[in-house]
Formats: sequence, structure tokens, C-alpha cells
Amino acid sequence: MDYATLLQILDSSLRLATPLLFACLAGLYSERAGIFDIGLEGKMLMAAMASASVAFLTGSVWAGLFAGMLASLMLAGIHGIASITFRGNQLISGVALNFVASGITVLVAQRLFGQGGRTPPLEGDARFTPIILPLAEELRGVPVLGPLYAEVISGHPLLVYVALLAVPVTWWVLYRTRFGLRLRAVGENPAAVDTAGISVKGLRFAAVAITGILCGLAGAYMATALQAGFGREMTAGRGYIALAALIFAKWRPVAALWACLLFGFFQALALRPDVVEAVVQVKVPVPFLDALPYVLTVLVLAGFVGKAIPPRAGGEPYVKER
Amino acid sequence: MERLPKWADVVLVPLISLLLAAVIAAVVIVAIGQDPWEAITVMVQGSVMNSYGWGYTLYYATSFMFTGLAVTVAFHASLFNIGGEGQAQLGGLGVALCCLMIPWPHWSLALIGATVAAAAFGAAWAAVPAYLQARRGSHIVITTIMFNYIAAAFLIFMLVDVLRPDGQMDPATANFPETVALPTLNEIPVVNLLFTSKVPANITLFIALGMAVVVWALLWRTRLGYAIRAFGKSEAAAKYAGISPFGIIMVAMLISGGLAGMMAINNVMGEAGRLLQNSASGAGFIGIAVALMGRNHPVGVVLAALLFGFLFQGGAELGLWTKIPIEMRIVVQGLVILFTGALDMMVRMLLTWVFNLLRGGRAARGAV
Amino acid sequence: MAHAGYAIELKGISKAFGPVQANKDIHIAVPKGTIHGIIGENGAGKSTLMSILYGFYRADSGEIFINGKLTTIPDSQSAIRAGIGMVFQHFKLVQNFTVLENVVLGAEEGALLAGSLSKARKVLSDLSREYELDVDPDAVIEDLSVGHQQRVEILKALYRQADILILDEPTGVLTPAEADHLFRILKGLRDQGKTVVLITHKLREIMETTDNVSVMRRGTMVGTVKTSETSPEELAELMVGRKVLLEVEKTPAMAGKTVLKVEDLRVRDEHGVERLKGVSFEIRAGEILGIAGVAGNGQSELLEALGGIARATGRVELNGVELPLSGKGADGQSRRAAGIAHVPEDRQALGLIMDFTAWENVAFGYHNAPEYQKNGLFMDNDALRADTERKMERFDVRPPIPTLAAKSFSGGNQQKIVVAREIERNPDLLLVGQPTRGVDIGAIEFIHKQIVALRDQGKAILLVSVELDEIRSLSDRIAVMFDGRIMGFRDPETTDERELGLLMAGMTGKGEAA
Amino acid sequence: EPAIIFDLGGKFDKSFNEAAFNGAERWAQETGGTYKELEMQDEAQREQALRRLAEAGANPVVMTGFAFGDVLNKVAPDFPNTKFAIVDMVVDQPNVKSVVFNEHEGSYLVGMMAALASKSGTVGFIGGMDIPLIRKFGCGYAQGVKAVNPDATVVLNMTGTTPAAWNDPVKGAELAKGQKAQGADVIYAAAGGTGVGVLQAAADEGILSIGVDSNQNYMHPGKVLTSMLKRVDNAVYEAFKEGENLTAGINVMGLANDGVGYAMDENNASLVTAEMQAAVDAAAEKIKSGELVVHDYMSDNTCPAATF
Ligand SMILES: Nc1ncnc2c1ncn2[C@@H]1O[C@H](COP(=O)(O)OP(=O)(O)OP(=O)(O)O)[C@@H](O)[C@H]1O
Ligand SMILES: Nc1ncnc2c1ncn2[C@@H]1O[C@H](COP(=O)(O)OP(=O)(O)OP(=O)(O)O)[C@@H](O)[C@H]1O
Ligand SMILES: [Mg+2]
Ligand SMILES: [Mg+2]
Repeated sequence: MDYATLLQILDSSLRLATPLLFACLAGLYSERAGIFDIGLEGKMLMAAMASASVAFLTGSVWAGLFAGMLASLMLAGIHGIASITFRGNQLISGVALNFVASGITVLVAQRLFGQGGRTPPLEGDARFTPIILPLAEELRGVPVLGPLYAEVISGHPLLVYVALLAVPVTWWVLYRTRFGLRLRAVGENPAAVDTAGISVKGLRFAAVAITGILCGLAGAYMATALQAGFGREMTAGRGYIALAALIFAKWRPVAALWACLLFGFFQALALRPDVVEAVVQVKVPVPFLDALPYVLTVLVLAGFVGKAIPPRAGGEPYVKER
Repeated sequence: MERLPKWADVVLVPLISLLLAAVIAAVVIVAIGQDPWEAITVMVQGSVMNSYGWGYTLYYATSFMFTGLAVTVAFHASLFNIGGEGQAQLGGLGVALCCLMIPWPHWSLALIGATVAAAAFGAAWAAVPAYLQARRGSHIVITTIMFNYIAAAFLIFMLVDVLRPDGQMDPATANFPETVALPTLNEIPVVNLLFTSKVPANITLFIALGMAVVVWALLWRTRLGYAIRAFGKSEAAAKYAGISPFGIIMVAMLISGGLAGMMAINNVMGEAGRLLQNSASGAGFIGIAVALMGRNHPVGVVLAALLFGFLFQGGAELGLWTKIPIEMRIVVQGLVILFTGALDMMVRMLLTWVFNLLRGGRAARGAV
Repeated sequence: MAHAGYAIELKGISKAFGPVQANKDIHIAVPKGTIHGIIGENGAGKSTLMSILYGFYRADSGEIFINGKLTTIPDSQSAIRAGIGMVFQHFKLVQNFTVLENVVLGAEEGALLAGSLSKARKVLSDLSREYELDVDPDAVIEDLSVGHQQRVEILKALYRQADILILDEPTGVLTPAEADHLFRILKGLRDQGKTVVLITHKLREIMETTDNVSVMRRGTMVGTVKTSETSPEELAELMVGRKVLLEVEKTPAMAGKTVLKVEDLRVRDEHGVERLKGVSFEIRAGEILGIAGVAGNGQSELLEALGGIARATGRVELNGVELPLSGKGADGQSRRAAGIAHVPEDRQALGLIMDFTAWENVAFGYHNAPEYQKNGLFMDNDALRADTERKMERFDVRPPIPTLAAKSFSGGNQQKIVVAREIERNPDLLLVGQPTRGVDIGAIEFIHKQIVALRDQGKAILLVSVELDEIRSLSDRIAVMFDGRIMGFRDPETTDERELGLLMAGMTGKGEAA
Repeated sequence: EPAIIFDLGGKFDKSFNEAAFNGAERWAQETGGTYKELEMQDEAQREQALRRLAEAGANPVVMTGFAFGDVLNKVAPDFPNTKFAIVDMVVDQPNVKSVVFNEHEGSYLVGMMAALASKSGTVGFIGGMDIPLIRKFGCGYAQGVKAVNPDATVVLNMTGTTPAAWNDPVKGAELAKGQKAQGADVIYAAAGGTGVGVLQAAADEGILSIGVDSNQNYMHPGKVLTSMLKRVDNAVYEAFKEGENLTAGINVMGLANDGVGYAMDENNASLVTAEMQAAVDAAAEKIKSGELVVHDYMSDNTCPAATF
């Protein structure tokens, strides 16, 4: 594999890792607060649909982005009410909302545009366009690093950089702020938070809301930056891959970045079986490449690649006891 | 706060949940500018008002019975098997291999062989998540989700690179020989008085009903069922009683996976006559809704499977005769799972409140 | 009229949980700068009352005065603001946080952590010097001993500048030495002008530590007395409502051949920590061996290893036959088959499936028994129900309805179901853990009689209880456990509480450390 | 009342299915008639869809896509009084009309166009599902490219091996970007709904693309070089018009009978010079007259101009 191909695959990896990263960090907030969320997929899908629709109707990608976050927040709110207020089963709630989102996005898009559940293609200001970082062209000539900077680092839509920035921000929030301390505490032992006079429900709803917002960004990125419009089931299981990445990263923000980049890399490789074949010298069936993130996650879960211990209070509704 | 009477808990709670789901679905239909009444009319017309509709409703219900029972058995062991979809697809692979590789002289023998193969493949696919849960504590929900994706990828590989006959373009196996085709309801004596034209519902329906009885007997009449239920209620207590957690997790998941796999004799052998990609068509997931709706009891599961059969067939009719997209049925499916599985506490609180109101009213009247 | 000299004054507090009246018109006054004990049987309403004070529950009626001021405490935040700190029986610590993080949680200075942490570090070092509360501020909670974790809880309260400290059964999990240390700390706090409320079941602790003591019974406050003016006997009578005579009628043991022989039994917990460190003893037919000890010194592990719940190493013989301690044949089923019955310490978590009916629970552990099977395939539920009815009648389980769920029986009756199930099996060896925990006097007597009757049939019995009185009155021989080892065997006739207490604290009779 | 079933990808895929939809619409507008339509959601529904429409009395029942072949073979005999038409597949039943296209001919023309427009000498091809039918597109295209510039490089990619490959715009876009990185400056997308992503990415990256099946020039005016027209719309229109008297048998649609072609309109007028158009039209005439034979991949599963 030559350097240009490598760069192209890395470039592609970053693009494909971005929605995973948003969704993965989204899941991180929620699960760190003790609310399991397998509904990342549904929220992304909802956000993708809402953002594409509104961006198309208003011609403004920012309006679309806002609508995407709002739509995702709505689902997050339902998940919160089911699992925090009514202490329902978080896993079932997540599964249910994924189904609802899968169907309702098509219904709404069909109602709005009559194109079989798609939105019309977005153009111009209705999309995020690539940003060329300073000096990208000038430095292109620098050996090795120049093309890397120009091809892989530079030239992505704004949201890619937002996602990357969200990693240190998340780390900082989690480990350096009061909110983060409480968030981590409520996922480990809500009773400790409660007896310290802090509202468990309030914290958990806040976490779920952040999850909603980040999933909104993930979906909006899919529909207005990676692609130009919404199509049915366009998230194609990315919510679950993000979940896998979250486990792979053991619920830590920086590790989440690497996990998402790795899974993004796998997705990029799955797009280029020719390159894989050239490198490993045997024909690797694409399905194997597609299944790689899932297989890896199972291995992590099995403890063969380091044990993943979820937040201790995860999945358990908090019931006051003495 | 007074508690709910048992009958209300068993009957009323799922009914109210269903009602709530239906109301919201109706709101959605109105919101997309369609007429919910028309929708329900079309659904009823196309799924239960003629033998053609029944043929499909029962065909889907058959699949859902298997997957619903699969989820139920796992649920009783306190395991949430979301992997029914993958297990059903693997079951399909088992059926396909069994039907293609062995020259069966008669469908009845083939049915026995295919049933065993389907159950074995489904169980095998459940075995790994089960083992990881039992020995390594890996959360079965996550592993079974992962295994659904792995199953899908594996099946694509098998269908595209291994089983696809030369010269065929779509990823599917060859057609099974005519001899293994299962009798459909219109080909079964007596029943064919009701079903005069060709329907997909087939003899597997009776196997599904039989499995419901078997699952009921297993859970409530055998030692193994006792152990499964005890383990499901309390793992610590089960250990005290000498019930092996490892054994129960494995057995419950193998049975669950086997049941999910067995669904394949309905759709792969009974209907398609070959293995297609994505053959389970989401039935594995619908099993979750069916089990929740049926309150994890085989009788409930059979009834809920019929309901979802109706919903599925009716939903297809919606897509055909109205402007309501076929995705409506996924929405309803999601709503039912949401209300019966995650918001059941809300429904119960609502009901308790109503009951207390009624009781209070009666007590007050009595006092006068 | 509220009195300014009282740190806490409660007037007419009532609280009901559905039909259960947990607190009924409670009046209590706690003078400033004192240690105030509260005692009462299980379920008397002590924890409920304190939870009301800490804003966990809201009283149905009544008033709370703190330092003479009428105060409403709708949530824990208000309680903390009113200067109340609480140390719960089950600690409310975040296990993978450091001590510092736990202390700061909820009492942060601002939106950023750095400032709060450095301030807390300083305050903590002052506090630990002042009150003998040494803990490493950077230690992670899960690495600390229970005693140290408790100190963190106290530090948490003090860091929030609590003037009133409530401790709910603080010594249940402590070794005697740790308990002594705790009481020193509490006295130190009192001397600094703080007020301490101490909930405990242990009369000895009350007598040694408190200034005043209030007694609760069935949700009511039956009286408050000066500790110096009362005696354990009087307190016990107040607590139970009648004179208590914890004497069991039994004849001297007629010990026969050895039934159980245990050699060098060792158990590790899931973290790999050795909890049972080589225990050896024998029990003969017709003998009750009582194991005394503070909870958490390996008694549970001993029962679990013998009952086939925990894996162990060493050697165990029943009637001369060696029992496997791990792998195949080391489970509860095999033990039952070998003739060991087991009344577990925690009936709700282990002994019963709370959602199962009474008759289903009667088969629990014996669901493979031949008499509950029919035609080879199915369980004989009719036989099981009939058997349950018989057992319920013999053991006076109320209400005698086999189809009622276990959770619908009261604690005492739940225990009777478990005891009936295990004793009626006519085992060679009966393992009994805390047979009368949370059980009323009448039922206690009944259960004790059954245990003695079984002994008189020539069976071997291993009794584990944290109640010294129970051990002393039932046992034919007493073994005292400390830190996973048996400190010694004593004859109940010749030993006394002091000697047993020393052994339980890890000292041999002559006062040197073990 | 006639009926049409669209394959996975849906009737608004801007490409194959949409062409069929347009044909049906044209019929409806011209005749004022109504028709039933159905979109496939997954593989397992095909048979039910066919049976349901036939059972409900729809006649003729038209379906788009080779994937219906197998089930149609099964269903057609059960409804001897219903007429069926299938696009892209030959089904040998007395009540079935099979419409197939000479996609290699149209692809040859746009291949020429690509080579003429390319500055780098490298052009790309992105197919949908990797099946002989799509290789037929790619092979025709490569022949056209080589006919203009024997030294040209044709980068070939397929989107996938399952029907999901018809509707994966993300993958389409990534493949397009990959091909651009390999130097391609014109990319032909023969991939149904996936092509939307290809065209979008090409437009974003500032290179040219070639649409397929429908006229896709309008999607990115000035950035889509041309579209390989496959007149599925005509096939559907004809079938609907024939109605219940649909003639069974095989209907081959090629350049000669306007079954395939390339699209010229105001959106790509600036991209295609008169010389380019003249060269392509000349080749088209030769093909029509039989003077030039474009190799059909499906005839022997080989391609002289490309390796798959
Ligand atoms: N949340 C609750 N819901 C229902 N009943 C409760 C609740 N909390 C306490 N009770 C009941 O109130 C009564 C008093 O309980 P409380 O915990 O105050 O007793 P206690 O004196 O602390 O007992 P122990 O010594 O066992 O800790 C008991 O009957 C208990 O079952
Ligand atoms: N959840 C319940 N459902 C139905 N009945 C119940 C329930 N809880 C308790 N009861 C019934 O209420 C009665 C009182 O129960 P409770 O636990 O208060 O008894 P108690 O006084 O604590 O007895 P004990 O000293 O034996 O623990 C019992 O007869 C029991 O059967
Ligand atoms: Mg208490
Ligand atoms: Mg009680």
C-alpha cells in the first residue's frame, strides 16, 4: 500500500469515526451516570432526519443542526422518563426507542417530502462544507507530514473538529469539574449522591440530556456533513458500533477516541477490500471486515483484551432505601 | 397505596399498554395527515377478514411464537436475549444445509431433520454469549447484539461466497428440492376447507403451538423449569439451593437460541423454499415485544404473536392500499415494547390510581 | 416549648408505610453535647425516625426542632444545612473514588474541583489530628477496611460541619477493637461539644458509651432514661415489653460418634482475600456446636463452604466420608444428598425466593427430591402443596396458606418456613445461621425448641449467631471465631461473657493478642 | 388496474427505480388511470408482494430488478390469468414478459465520453452489488474508455455483495473519494441509490461524474458529465399500456430501439463539446448498424477491457 492510499484510508477513517465518536461520548455521559443507553442508534437516526429536513426547508445547516439536537433530545427525554422517573428497564426502553425512531423517521420524511422516506439532497448553506485548515496547501510539500496534514487533518467539515474537541472537553468535565465528579458518583453509587444532598434524578436527567445533544450532533453530521440528506436507516447500526466502542474504551473519554478511530478505520477498510487484499495478500471477504468491530467488542467483553467493568450502578433504577 | 388485584395485573396492564400504544400510533397517523380509522379498517380487512389475510397473519404469528417463546425462556432465567434475530438467521442456515445436503425421501422426515438442525444452529449461536455471560460475566444484552451483527455478516459470507449457486445473482441458496416443501394450510386436510388458495402459513404453525405447550410444561412442571425460574428470581438463592448458575445460564440460553432458530422451519423451509439474506425479517426483535406483551407466559405469547401477526400483515396492507408507509408497523412495535416493557410502572401506577379512586368512591358510598 | 439546650427535639413524629405504622407520635429530646443512645428490636422504627431527621423520609405529622429552632427537613441538603450528619449502616461511599473525592462530593466549593480538593485536603488533615481519624486522603475506598470506611463517613459529616452526628448501628460490622476506637472518637466529639445519636442493638455499648438512652418498641417511644440510672435488664424489658428470659430448656448433651470433621478449611472471596484461614473442628451426633463472633469474621464463609455455596480447600468428612470442596459434588444439591441441611443466615436473599409461593419454596433446594416427582418427567405439585400444608401446620406458620407468596409472610413466618423445610428433612447435620434474626420472642422460643429437639434425636448441629445469649443458651460447646480463625473452644457452663468477648476481639483468655 | 413493485432502494433512488416510477407516472398522466405500487423493504417480502398484488386483481404486475426472477418463477404459474413483466431478468413463463437491456452499449458510449473528458487519463467506475449484470455495465464502460484512450486507467469498485449495495450513499461517497485519490477525474456510478453519494462526493471534490438509468444531470448541474440512460421508464410505460394483453416473451432493449442512450441537456451542455458528442454519436451509429459490437460481459463472464 502506498502512502497516498494510506492517507486516503486515514482520511476516510476520520470521516467515518466522527459519528461514532459523537455517539460514543453521548453514551459515555449517560452510562457514566448509571443509565444504560442502547438507544444511541435511534437518537442518531432521529437527529439525522430532523436536521436534514429542517436544513432543507430553511436552507440553513445551523437550523438543521439545532433541530437535530432537539429531536434527539426528545427521544432522550422519553428514555429518561421511562428509566429515571418510572424506573423502567433501561435496555428495553432503548430497544423500543430504536424501533420507534426507525419507523417514525421514515413516516415524517415521507410526509414532508413524499420521496419514500428520504429528504431531497441538501445543497449550499444547507450543508456543512469542508474547512481547509491554515497552511494546508503551503505545507503540502513537506515530506510525509505535509500530505498528512493537508489530506487527513485538514479539509473536514466543522463537526469533525467539534467531535475531536469534545474528547478533551469530556475528559475535563468528567475529571476536573464538580458536575463530572457528581456524574461519575451517581453512576457508581447513587445512594452516596443522594445522601450528600444532591438530586439523583436531576443529575441523571442532565446526563441523559447531554447524551441527547451529542447524539443530535452525530445524526446531524451524518445527514448534513458526511452525506447530503437523510435516507431510511442511514445510520446503519452506527449507534451499536458506538456502544461497542464505549465498552472497548471502558467508558473513558480518551480511550473512546482511539476506539472510535479504530472502528472508523475498520469501516474504511471494509470500503476498500482491494487495499486489504493487497496488504495481506489473501482475499478477505468484506463481511469479515464488517464484523470486525463486533468481534473485537465481544473479545473485550470476554475479558481477553482487558476486562471492561461498567459503572457499578449502571442499568439499575435508583430506589431510595435505608 | 393499595396493590392491584392479580387479574388486573395480568390482563389489564398489557391491555392498557396496548391501548396507549394504539392511541399514540393513531396520533402519529393523524400527524402525518392520514386517517387512523381508515388504517385500522385496511389492516383488519387485509389480515383477518379473508383466508388470504389469515394465511399471512398466521404465517407471521408462527414465527413470532417461536421468537417470543425464545425471549420468554431466557427472561425467566433473568437473561435478556436480544439475539433472537441472529439465532433465527443461523437456524435458517441449519435448515438450508439440512435441506440441500441430504436427499430426504419425504417432507415429514425432512421436517424432523430441519427442526433439529434449526434448533442446533440457533442454540449454537446462543451458546457463545451464554458462555461468556456464565463464565466471564459479559453482559448478555451487549454480546447478543454483537452476535446479531456477526450473524448477519456471516450469513452474507455464506450466501455470497459459499452457498450461492453459479450463475445466480441474488445472494441466496439454491431452491430446496420439491420433496422437502412443507404442506401449507391449504394442503392440509380439513384445514383446507378454510384455506382454499395458496397461503404461506404451514404445518409449522402446529409445531409452534406445540412448543408453547412444551415451554409451559418445561417452566412450570419440570425440575429444570423450577431451577430456571428460581435462578431468574435470585442467583444467590439459586446457588444456596445447589442450582448451578453456569448450568442454568447455558441451558436457558441454548433452549432460547434453539427456539429462535426453529423459527427458520417456518420461513425458510415452509415459505421461501431457500435461504435468503436477512431471512428473519426482524422477527427476532418482535419476539421481545411478543414476550413482554404476553407477560412471559406461553399463553400470553401465543396471543401476542397472533396480535403481532395481525399487525405485521395489516402493516403490509397499509403500505399497499394507503398512503401510510409500511414503517408504521415498526413504530407500533416500538411503542408496544416501550409501554409494556419500560413504562409498565407508569401504567401500573395509573391503574392503581384508578382503582383507588373506584374503591374510594365505593367506600364513600358505603359509608353513607 | 422547645428548649434551646436541646440539639434535637422531636414532637409527635408519625410515619406510616402503607399499613405499617413505622413511627407513632414520637417525642424525644437530645441535650447538646451528649451521646444519646436509641435501642429497639428489629423493625421498631429507629432507622425510620433517623431517616426523617436526615430528610430521607418526610414525616406524616410532627415537628422537628434543631437547636431550639423549628426546622423543616424536606431533603438531605436541608439536614446538612441544619448541621446534621449521618453515618448509615450501609455506607454511602463511592467505592472507586478516593477518600478526598468522597468527602468533597456534594460539598464542593465551586464548579471546578481543584479548589475544593485542596481545601478538603487541608481540612481533613486538621480533622484527623483533632479526632484520631487517620485515613489516607488519596486512598481509594475499596482498598480500605470497613473500620476505615466508617471513619470516612464520619469525616464526611464533619467536613460538612455537622454538630449533630447520627450513627445507625455502627458496630455491626466492626471488630471489637475497631468498635472501641469508634467509641473513643465519639467521646472526643462529644467533648468538643458535638451531639451524637447512636443507634444500636447492643446493650453493652449503650451502657458503656451513652449519656442518655431512648427505647423504641413497635413504632412508639417507650421511654428515655439516663444511662447511669438504668441497667441492661431494665432496658431489655422496656425494649421487648416484658421480662426476658433467654433460657432454653435442654438436657445435657448425649454426644455420640463424630458426624462432621473439619480440617484446615480455607475459603477465599471473589477478590482472592482469604476469609477463612484454616479452621478445624468436629461435631458429634447429639451435639450443638455454637460459633460465636462478630459478624464478618468468617462465620458466613464457614457456613457457605459446608453448605456447598463457596469453594474451599482443606478436608471435610461427614460420617467418615470425605466431601469434595470444589468442582463436582461441591454444590448445595450434593450436600443435601449427603445429609446436610442448611438454614442460611439471610433468609430473604438465600433461603427463599420471595416471589415464589410458600409451596414452591418448600421445594427449594429439594426440587429434585423423589417424593416431589411423578412419572419421571414432571414435578408433583399436588404432593408438594399437601406437604407444605402439613409443614405449615406443624410449625404454626401464619397464615397457613401454601399459595401465598413468600414475600407476603412476615419475617418471623418466613423464617419458620425455612426452618420447617430444613429440619423436616431429618438431616444428619444441620447448619443454622442466625436462626432468630428479626424474629419475635414467641417464634424464637419455638425455633430454639426445634433445634434442641433435633439434637436430641442424635443429630449434629452447627449454630452460627452473633447473639451471644443465643449461643450460650443453645450450644453444648462454643467455638469463637476471629479473623477467619477459631480462637478457642469453651464450655458454655464454665465460660462467661467477658471471656468470650475477649476471644471475639482476638485476644486469648490471658490477654495477649492472637 | 396495473401494479408495479420497486426493488430495494425505493422508487426515489433517483436512478433505476425512479426511472420505472417515471414510466408509471407517465402512463397515469396520459391515460388518467391509476396503478398500485409497492416498495420492497427486505428480501423475504418479495413473494408476498407478488402474490398480494396478483390476488388483489392487479394486472399486469410489473417488477423492477433481477432479484424477483426466482419468486416470479414460483408465483407466475399460480396466477395463470395475470400478466407479469420483469425488468433485468429473463423468466420463462407463458404469462411473463421479460425486459432486458443492452446496458453495455450505453455504458460504452458514456465510457467514451469519460475518456474524452478526462484530463488525468484515469477514470472510475463504481458499481452497486457485485453481480454479472453490473459487471456488464462496467465492462461496456471500460471498452468505451479504451476505445478513446487505450492507455487510460479504469479504476473499478463495487459497493457490496448484497442488495444493501444499492442504497449505501456513504459507501458510494467514500469509494468516490478513494478513486479520486487514485487519480480518477470522471466517475461512472452504476449503483442505484448509492450513486447519489457518488455524484455528491464527486461534486464536492470537484471532479466529474456520470449518472445511470435516469437522467441524473440535474442533480449537480455542471458537475455531472452525462447519464447513461436505461429506459426502464419506457419498459414500464409499454407494459402498462399493453395492460392485460401484455405479450409474453423476451424483449431486448438496446441502442437500436432507444432502450439505452446517454443524456444531454442544459445541465451538462457546457461539459460536453461538440467534438465529443460527434465522436460518441458516430460510435452509437456503428453499434446500431452492427458495425461495432460491444462485448457483453454476461455472454461469457469475461471482459476484454477490464478485470473484476
Ligand atoms: N420504605 C419502607 N417501605 C415500607 N415499609 C418500611 C419502609 N421503611 C421501613 N418500613 C417499615 O417500618 C418499620 C420500621 O422500620 P425501621 O427500619 O425504622 O426499623 P429499625 O428499628 O431501624 O429496625 P432494625 O433494627 O432492623 O434496623 C418496619 O416494619 C419496616 O418494615
Ligand atoms: N407484602 C405483603 N403482602 C401481603 N401481606 C403482607 C405483606 N407484608 C406483610 N403482610 C402480612 O401482614 C402481616 C404483618 O406482617 P409484618 O411483616 O408487619 O409482621 P411483623 O409484625 O413484623 O412479624 P414478624 O415479627 O414475624 O416479623 C403478616 O401476616 C403478613 O402476612
Ligand atoms: Mg434500622
Ligand atoms: Mg418483621
